[in-house]
Amino acid sequence: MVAVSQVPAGRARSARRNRMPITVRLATGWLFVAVVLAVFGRRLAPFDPGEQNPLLSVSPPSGAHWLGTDQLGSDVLSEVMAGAGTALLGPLCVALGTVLLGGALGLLAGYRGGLIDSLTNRFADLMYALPGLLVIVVVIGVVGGGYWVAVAVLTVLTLPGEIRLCRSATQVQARLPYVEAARTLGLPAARIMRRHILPNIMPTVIATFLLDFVGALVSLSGLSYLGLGAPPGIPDWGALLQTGQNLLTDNPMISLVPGALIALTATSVTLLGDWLYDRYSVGGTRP
Amino acid sequence: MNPLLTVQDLHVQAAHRTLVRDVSFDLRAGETLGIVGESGSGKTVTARSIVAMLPEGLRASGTVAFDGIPLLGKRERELRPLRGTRFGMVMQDPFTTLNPLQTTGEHIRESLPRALQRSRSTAQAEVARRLAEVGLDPADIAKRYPFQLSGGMRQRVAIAAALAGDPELLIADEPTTALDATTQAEILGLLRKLQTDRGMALILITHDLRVTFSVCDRVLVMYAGSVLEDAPSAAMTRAPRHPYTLGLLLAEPPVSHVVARLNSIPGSVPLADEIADTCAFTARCEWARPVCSAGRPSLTVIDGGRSSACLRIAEIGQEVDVRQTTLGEPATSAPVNAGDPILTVTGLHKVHRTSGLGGRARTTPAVADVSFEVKQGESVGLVGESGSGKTTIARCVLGLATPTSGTIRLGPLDVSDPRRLTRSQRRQATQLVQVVFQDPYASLNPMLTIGATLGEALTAGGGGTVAELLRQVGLPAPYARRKPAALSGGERQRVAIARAIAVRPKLLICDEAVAALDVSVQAQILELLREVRRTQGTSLLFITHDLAVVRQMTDRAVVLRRGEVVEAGRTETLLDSPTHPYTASLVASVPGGQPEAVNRAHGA
Amino acid sequence: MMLLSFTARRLAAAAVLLLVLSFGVFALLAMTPGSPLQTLIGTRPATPELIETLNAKYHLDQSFLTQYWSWLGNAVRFDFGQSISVQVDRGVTGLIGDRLLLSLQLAVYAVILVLGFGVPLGMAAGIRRGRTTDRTVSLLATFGISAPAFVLSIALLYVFGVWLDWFPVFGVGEGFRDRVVHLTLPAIALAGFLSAIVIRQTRAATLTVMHQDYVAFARIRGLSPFRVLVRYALRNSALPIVTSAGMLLIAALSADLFVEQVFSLPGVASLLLQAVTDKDIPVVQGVAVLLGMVVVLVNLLVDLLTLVLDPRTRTSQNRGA
Amino acid sequence: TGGSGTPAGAAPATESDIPSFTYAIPAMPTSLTGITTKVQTQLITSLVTEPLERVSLNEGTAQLQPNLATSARQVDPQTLVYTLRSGVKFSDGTPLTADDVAWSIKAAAAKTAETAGNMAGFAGATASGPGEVTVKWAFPSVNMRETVSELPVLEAAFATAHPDDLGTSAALPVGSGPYAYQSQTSQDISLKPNPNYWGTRPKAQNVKFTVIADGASAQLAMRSDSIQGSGIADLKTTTQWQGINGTTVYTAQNLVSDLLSMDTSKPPFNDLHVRQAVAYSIDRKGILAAAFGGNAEQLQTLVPIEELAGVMPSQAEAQQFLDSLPQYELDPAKAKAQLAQSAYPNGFSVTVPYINGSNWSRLLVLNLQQNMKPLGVTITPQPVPAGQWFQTFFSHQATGLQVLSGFSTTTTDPAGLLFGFVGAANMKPNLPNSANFTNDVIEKNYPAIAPATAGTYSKADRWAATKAILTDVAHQLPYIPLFSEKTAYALAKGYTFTQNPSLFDTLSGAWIDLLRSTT
Ligand SMILES: Nc1ncnc2c1ncn2[C@@H]1O[C@H](COP(=O)(O)OP(=O)(O)OP(=O)(O)O)[C@@H](O)[C@H]1O
Ligand SMILES: Nc1ncnc2c1ncn2[C@@H]1O[C@H](COP(=O)(O)OP(=O)(O)OP(=O)(O)O)[C@@H](O)[C@H]1O
Ligand SMILES: [Mg+2]
Ligand SMILES: [Mg+2]
Repeated sequence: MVAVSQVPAGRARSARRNRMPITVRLATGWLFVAVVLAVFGRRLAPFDPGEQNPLLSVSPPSGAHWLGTDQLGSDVLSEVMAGAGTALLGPLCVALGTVLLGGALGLLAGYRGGLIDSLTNRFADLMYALPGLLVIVVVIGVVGGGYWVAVAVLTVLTLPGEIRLCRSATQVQARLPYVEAARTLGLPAARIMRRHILPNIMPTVIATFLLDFVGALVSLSGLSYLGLGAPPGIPDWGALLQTGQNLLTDNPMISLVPGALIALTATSVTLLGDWLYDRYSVGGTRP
Repeated sequence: MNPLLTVQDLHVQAAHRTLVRDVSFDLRAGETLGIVGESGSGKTVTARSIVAMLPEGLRASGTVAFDGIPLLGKRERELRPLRGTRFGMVMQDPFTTLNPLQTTGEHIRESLPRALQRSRSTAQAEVARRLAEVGLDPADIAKRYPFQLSGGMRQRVAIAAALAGDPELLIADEPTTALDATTQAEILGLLRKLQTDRGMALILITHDLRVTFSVCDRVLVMYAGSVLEDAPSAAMTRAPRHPYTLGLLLAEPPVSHVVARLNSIPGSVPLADEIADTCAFTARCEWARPVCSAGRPSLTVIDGGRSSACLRIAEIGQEVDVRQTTLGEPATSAPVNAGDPILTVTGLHKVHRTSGLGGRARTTPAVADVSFEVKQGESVGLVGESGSGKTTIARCVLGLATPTSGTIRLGPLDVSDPRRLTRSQRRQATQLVQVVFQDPYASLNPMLTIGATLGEALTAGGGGTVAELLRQVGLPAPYARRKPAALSGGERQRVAIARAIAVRPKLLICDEAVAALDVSVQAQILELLREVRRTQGTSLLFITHDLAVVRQMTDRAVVLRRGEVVEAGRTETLLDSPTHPYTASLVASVPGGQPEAVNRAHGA
Repeated sequence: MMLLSFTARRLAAAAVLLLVLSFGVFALLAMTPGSPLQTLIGTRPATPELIETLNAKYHLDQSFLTQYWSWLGNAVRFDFGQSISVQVDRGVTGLIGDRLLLSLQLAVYAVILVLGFGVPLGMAAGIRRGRTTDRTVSLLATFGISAPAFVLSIALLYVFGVWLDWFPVFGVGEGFRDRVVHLTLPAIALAGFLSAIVIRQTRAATLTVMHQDYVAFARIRGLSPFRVLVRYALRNSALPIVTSAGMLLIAALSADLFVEQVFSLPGVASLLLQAVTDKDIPVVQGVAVLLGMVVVLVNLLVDLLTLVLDPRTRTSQNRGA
Repeated sequence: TGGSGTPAGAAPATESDIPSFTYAIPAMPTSLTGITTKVQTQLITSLVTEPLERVSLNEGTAQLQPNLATSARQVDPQTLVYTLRSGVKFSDGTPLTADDVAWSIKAAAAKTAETAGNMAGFAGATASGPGEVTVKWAFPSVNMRETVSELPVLEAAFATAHPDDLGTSAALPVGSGPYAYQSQTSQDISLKPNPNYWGTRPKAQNVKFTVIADGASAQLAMRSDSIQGSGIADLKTTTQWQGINGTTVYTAQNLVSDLLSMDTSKPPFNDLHVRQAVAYSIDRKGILAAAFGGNAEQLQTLVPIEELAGVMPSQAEAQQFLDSLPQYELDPAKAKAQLAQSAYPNGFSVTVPYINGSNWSRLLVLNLQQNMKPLGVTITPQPVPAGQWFQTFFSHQATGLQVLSGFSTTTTDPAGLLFGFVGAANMKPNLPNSANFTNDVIEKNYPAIAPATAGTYSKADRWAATKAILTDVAHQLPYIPLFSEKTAYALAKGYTFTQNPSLFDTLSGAWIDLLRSTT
């Protein structure tokens, strides 16, 4: 029997969709810079971000201090560079925690159904009825605990969305014949989930990872802005934005630059996440 | 008489490739034209070009003139007065063509000519008249929403809406593929009747030659974006003038008798771009000569209103005619000597539970009191229209669903409740039954290579190597390294079969295994399944709604309707002299399947 | 009939949810390190007499469940007790009452902006998919949905308020016109974020709808573009947007916190923040329950609205009849 | 220094009426009874429930001016007799009686009152005749007059009629001051003129206080004419305020102490070397510039020099003494050396609570954190709400290192504020010796400056004792003196103060009398 292979219709189209639009390329570029800053920011900074020179309090940008200084005379550029770490680490933890936990639970709930499914669903229902940020404000503001408690609470609050997404993506896959065929072959459930379903929902997982990251970035920097996030003395974009707001007329850079960077980073990650989602996603609904 | 519609050198271009090339034809008022072709051959794109409604990103060039008015390149504003009133279109899927938030009456009212819409009472009367015209009870139907109607009713509403503006030309793009065989026949009858009553021109697009012949005056055969043959129906059935047309005719399994060997066209359909300057069919044509690949032959008039794009038709015409009459002769089906039952289903019930809005559960009985058995080496067909519970039965047998009640035995094993099986019993069940699903595109994990998929299946039992498996299903060994995305539909279905037979199951369930494939490939797969059965002695449970396939593939058949068995027995008996009226109506609704049509085909 | 029983069932579920929420909030706050006594005493010497007075007044010496029970008993009568940090005569209820109106006005203004700009822009982007309009609108929406509300608020405040001096930068204004002028920047800040969500959703919904066969079928029948847009595209894409209103509301509440904070608006969200800073637990409890109530109510309304908008859900019980 | 003079460039005052005047306050007072120790509350309440006498600063010394009382007689060190102004009526028309005054003083001494701490030793107040009130103390007190004089006088009948909700918007107290309460919401307090006011009416007819939590918002409010006046909490921002069109900033030196206290009873601060290492790690000059923009002075000892007025022979001599005390400036080397000699040569960790919103405290702690980091000392800044801060402060359970912000008194005598910071007597809950600092030198000299006993010492003895204590403090370093902040007020275009209002004017309600329109 002769079998002439046919170039599937999908391929030409996917080649076209593969090309990154300019916005996504710019976003990726910035994210690369942001990651470098988050990891090496402290070392790359022209000054020690903690170095104080109170007599140079709130000076506008100059040759020595490109973004000027803050109230204690620390170099704003260095603080911004060092602040990238704090600004991005928490969200990274939230997104990672959410994706690992939520992904696993969602996969289990979506594939196994039954009790796990209804339990996670009830949990998600409850969490959906809560305005997340307000919950964190209440918890951190009243109960205390600071930044890492905020990260933990935020993870718990972001979980339901992630669970739902992974669950529905899994359900879409689980109904597909290839999974049913694997079940008919008597493969163990764990293997089916790992080898068959997981790789296929991975694009959804990665895209939601990025979107969760944005949510956490915005929430955590917002908390810092409200004075409930990063502790004083740790350079952080949200905190800089807040302290700088009182000094806007003297050195606008203190709040302008971190504010712009938060927005830029969040937008970049969203752009990348959207693009990945459109490009690779197979099932599930966008949050 | 001037033609109503003229299509001249129609080209349709996507961003980087050609979809349709050099399509030309005329259509006179009141004439019925069929366009046939396998999936992706450009039928829909051609139809959409005619009504100037191409999807975004596609560009048409050439000439499309309706009643002398050129349509291509016209602005939306200029086209709108023509649409609905001069020409109309009905689309494939009746489930998606109606606005879910609007009543049927509203659909028709909004499509009526302005003058009739003005007064409420005239509009109402007119809507009622139009609904009655398509055989629906206006009093009841007009106030209903689409979701409250069956597929057939929806298609009737869509036809009524498309005809509300009294167009002179109606294009119907596969109006029946989504419907049951019986409904399909009704809709085709309706279209035919409306066409003659109104003296309206009709373009019927389908991939089913039998449907085309039963309805159309003339047929256009499309292949990879080009027209290969254009001829009156009768002439084409009698003596096709292109090897591809011949291949199509032969590949359709006859419903009237079993053929010893199902004819297929080797290979699969190329892209329009790959055949830019050769004969489109040359790669798959047994009569191909170097001259066929030298240039692109154009559609040439041969005689009596027939045109063909085959360069060598004059030389090979004789041979083609002979082939048409000799092949496909009835074969005597040897009665199988069936052994012990391998599958016994007794009193199977299955009720689906779905939670509706607000948490209230709804129940859908899918299967009710079904009993049947499949013996060792036997092939049994499960026949029935959509929703009759065929898949549900298969899933219960496979352990993918749990029956509400009833027992299922696989050889020695009771698998009525898959959750109760022990690990070893489950393993045993795996060795007993395997499955091939309908959709070749979703049947394989897109992330795994063919080799990995088959390798995984081999670990479940059976023994052998991936290369052996591939050879058994007629695929070259290097395919093991490919991902499913690089395979055609037919090839994927072969891999799915390879995966199923890897564990050497006693029973293979094929759930509409060929329904999604083109006729030319369908025959290949059916032949492969026959071979598997022959060489490995595997029993088959063949699920299908296609009576021709049942005829070719099964010894016995069970007819299902709304989850219940209405009739069961030997396939020949069942199809030749059905006792239950439902089976009879199924048989009667096969287009061109009546002995009379078959005789016509063989009489020449 | 079905509508009634449905509403009744949803109301019951909502009540249960609120009860769980109130208990959660109460328990959470009861667990706070350092009793509210600390805050209540403040700069006063912590004499036994004072502690006794305060314990009696705020029921601090009773068991947790007793406290919750009496609080709940009062809460169902909309009496959330006395604020610790601000003494106005109607207690927490009065405090919230004073501020609710402004928050509501701001919300209504923002919703008008969202519906007036977000929906049309989203539809335009969906219909002109891939064109410049779509790219611009989508990029703006991506920015809007990512840029934190406080960044946007600060930018608006300083650019249009301080620098260009087009809008007042403080206060809420007296009288309708003045109030509208004062609330314009905050409403834009709030609507900017919400519109971004709505634009994305409308765009996605419109995209889906515009690719539906029924839209093509409508065009092939020569229906007017206006009819296709309104009866086909808008009505069908309205459904998923309405369905997501609950989620929108939650997003709005979070954004509102920053908007009220940056523009120093005395609304409910800033009351919550203030109470949190002061550890004013009765106020936190009151606001939390109130906001929970709003969320639950809106979700209920959304369900009812879906029922009205979509005939499929309305008659789902007699499907197949 | 002192409460006179106006800033250059302020427009000349006119005598025209100010129909209404809106003033920004950072938070809504918990209660409006006026019985409070909070400056921000007293700023408001003293306009309605006025004091018996008004304290004002004159030449660096607190002086009492007659108000509701025309005179006060110190009958003996433990007894004070006030003669009340006759013909004074409350805003509701009832005449003010000696009973009202006696009731008010007793209310301020109640155990549950915020002022109870100041009233230690109070032994009773009686209406000893028409228009005469006698106040008794359990021991001879040097500052009883200042304490009693600043208490608010309320209408007793109204107050006793509202035992539970007095001071809330349901029962706003009735007083005899220039204004009466009109209404209170969670956001504003509105005052209307008291029709029965006995004195010269201030120019502002109606006064409204509106809550604006942060300075940046208050600036915006002034920019958009929503407020006409505001206190400036963050002194660094005075230049920004001045940048608002037509706004004038008024600053005045005050008797305010900002200190860093270290608990000498607990490790690690029971080690003098540690305390010295801390002292050498603070950049006081730097913070002065960075946090106050020059609107503060460096403090040489626990209190500003003016607070020694009651005991010092002369300002010059006192200044000479203060100059002789050792001062600790930022010196990393010395800090390192001191820590090396301590029991914690490799450092330690400590959490430092400070009042949330006090910007200079934050900067100070951050400065300390940064400067001590190289020594291995980990300092964790912990902003806490003011109420919580005071509670932990007075409970003596704080972590050891604390920032004391804005302590002040209206008594220019060591018995006013200074005595409280030292001595075993003040090491109990509700008393301010947060350093738990005492020793033989302190105990020996303490009686001479403690209000209860100081009356029995001569001025010279008291001066000697004060010097001994302050010298010991300077060497033992239970506290590190930091700054004495000015108070600053901003007035919008069209308004002026006839002189810089001092903190005392704020407390006594006199500040509103200074307000004028310029149009
Ligand atoms: N919007 C589009 N963009 C790009 N390619 C398209 C588009 N629509 C269709 N095609 C391609 O055009 C070719 C012809 O498609 P068309 O839909 O006309 O086939 P068909 O004959 O109607 O097939 P079917 O029987 O499956 O409906 C196919 O290869 C298809 O992939
Ligand atoms: N998971 C499910 N939940 C609810 N109802 C279901 C489910 N699966 C099938 N049904 C219903 O059960 C009935 C039988 O469905 P089934 O898929 O077995 O039919 P079928 O004969 O295989 O139809 P088709 O020819 O369309 O494949 C249908 O009415 C279907 O709607
Ligand atoms: Mg098609
Ligand atoms: Mg099926």
